[in-house]
Amino acid sequence: MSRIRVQSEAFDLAAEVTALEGSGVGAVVTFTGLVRNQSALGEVTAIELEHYPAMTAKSLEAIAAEAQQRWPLLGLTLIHRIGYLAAGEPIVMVAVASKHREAAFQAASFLMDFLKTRAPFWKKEWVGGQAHWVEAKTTDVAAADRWSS
Amino acid sequence: MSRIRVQSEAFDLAAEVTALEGSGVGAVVTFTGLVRNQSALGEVTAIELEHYPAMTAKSLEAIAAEAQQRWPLLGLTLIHRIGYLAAGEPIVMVAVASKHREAAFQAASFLMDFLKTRAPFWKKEWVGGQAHWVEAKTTDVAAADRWSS
Amino acid sequence: MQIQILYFARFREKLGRDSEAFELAADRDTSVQSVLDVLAARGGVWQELFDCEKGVLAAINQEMVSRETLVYDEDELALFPPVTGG
Amino acid sequence: MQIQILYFARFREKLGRDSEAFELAADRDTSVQSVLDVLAARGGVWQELFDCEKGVLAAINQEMVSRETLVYDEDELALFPPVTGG
Repeated sequence: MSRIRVQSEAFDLAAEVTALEGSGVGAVVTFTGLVRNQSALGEVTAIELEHYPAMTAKSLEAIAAEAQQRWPLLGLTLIHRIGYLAAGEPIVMVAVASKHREAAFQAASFLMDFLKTRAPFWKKEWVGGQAHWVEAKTTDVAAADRWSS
Repeated sequence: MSRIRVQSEAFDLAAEVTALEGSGVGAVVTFTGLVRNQSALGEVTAIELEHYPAMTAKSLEAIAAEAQQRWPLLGLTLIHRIGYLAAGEPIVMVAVASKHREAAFQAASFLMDFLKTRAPFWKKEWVGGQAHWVEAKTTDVAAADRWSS
Repeated sequence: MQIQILYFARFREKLGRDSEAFELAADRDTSVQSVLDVLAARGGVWQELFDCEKGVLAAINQEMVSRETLVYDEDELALFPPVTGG
Repeated sequence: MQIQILYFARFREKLGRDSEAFELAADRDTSVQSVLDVLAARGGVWQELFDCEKGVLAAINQEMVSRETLVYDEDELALFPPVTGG
């Protein structure tokens, strides 16, 4: 019921949403994360994404299973890109289908919070011809923590 | 900065999201509402949507302006369909672009709650060859109320 | 002094009309509630729809209003059931 | 008894390696923290990276673990900075 992919290629948001439509679905919420062209260090031309393949698969499955358990979902798609991505390109997408909107909004938000803090991806930003590892944000940790109460 | 449309034709989710991408955008959240094929009365074959055109325009502008004022958004699109729509067809879409994901999630959720309770649209469900006006849901009123605290 | 009343959705269907001209008394203020009272006093389906604490929303000149709001000459008063879009 | 340690991202770059075999003492339990202590004791960049309360995450056999978790023969222990995907 969860479709999970890690890939260097771009994804097709509309096709992913269409794949989730089906009997009983009243709401589809999507999140698309894009490479921002500005960081604290200056203008970002691109990012590079490294990951830990064996663990990525496990952790994304676990995050998806947790979302399915917490909310009555009718479909869940999670795609994370890796490799070299230019500014403006999509990095990640989450799409969640459910009967009513509340579950879809909550599950999509939950999945992103957990992706940001528990899935083994690391970003490097290219600024002025130099690559810098991105620091983790404490706001992301706080966002993930709110689901454990 | 807000793009608002009321139309009988279908919309193109991917094109709407692409139109929102731009400098500084790190997150795009979309909501798509679909005609569900089940209601309390039985199997729904289609719905019909009536609205109050002069007020629809004003109320959607007001809802969008309120979202723009509450969150630092970089783009907002709101499309509501009217007329006769078969089960499974999309009725409404909201797409919100921002720098960070929290604002996009919140604004999209807010817009849907307000659309459900303040915008002058009325749905009729076709079940077994007969049309029935849909009753408003108290859960929608409660959902909208949480933004006023 | 006269206002235009618009009816939508279930109200429009049950009443068999989508609008009417409505005369306002010149000698006192008229609220949305007092318009509803006049309509309900017509009896039958009018009473059924408008003699009702909940289930009737009102907009004046395309803005949602409460029942205490006053109506003025040439206003457009829309009466409709709770909305169900989205 | 031996485990495999994997290094990712900034750790991999700074250490100039992505993995190493690591011998466990046979006569006592070894926690993630005690592995970190041995690595930090190598000094230099090792100390800089691993003599650190925060900023080091650990996974054993691809599951996130705490520093108190024990490692066993043939485990895969991954060490990495806080994740920044999504």
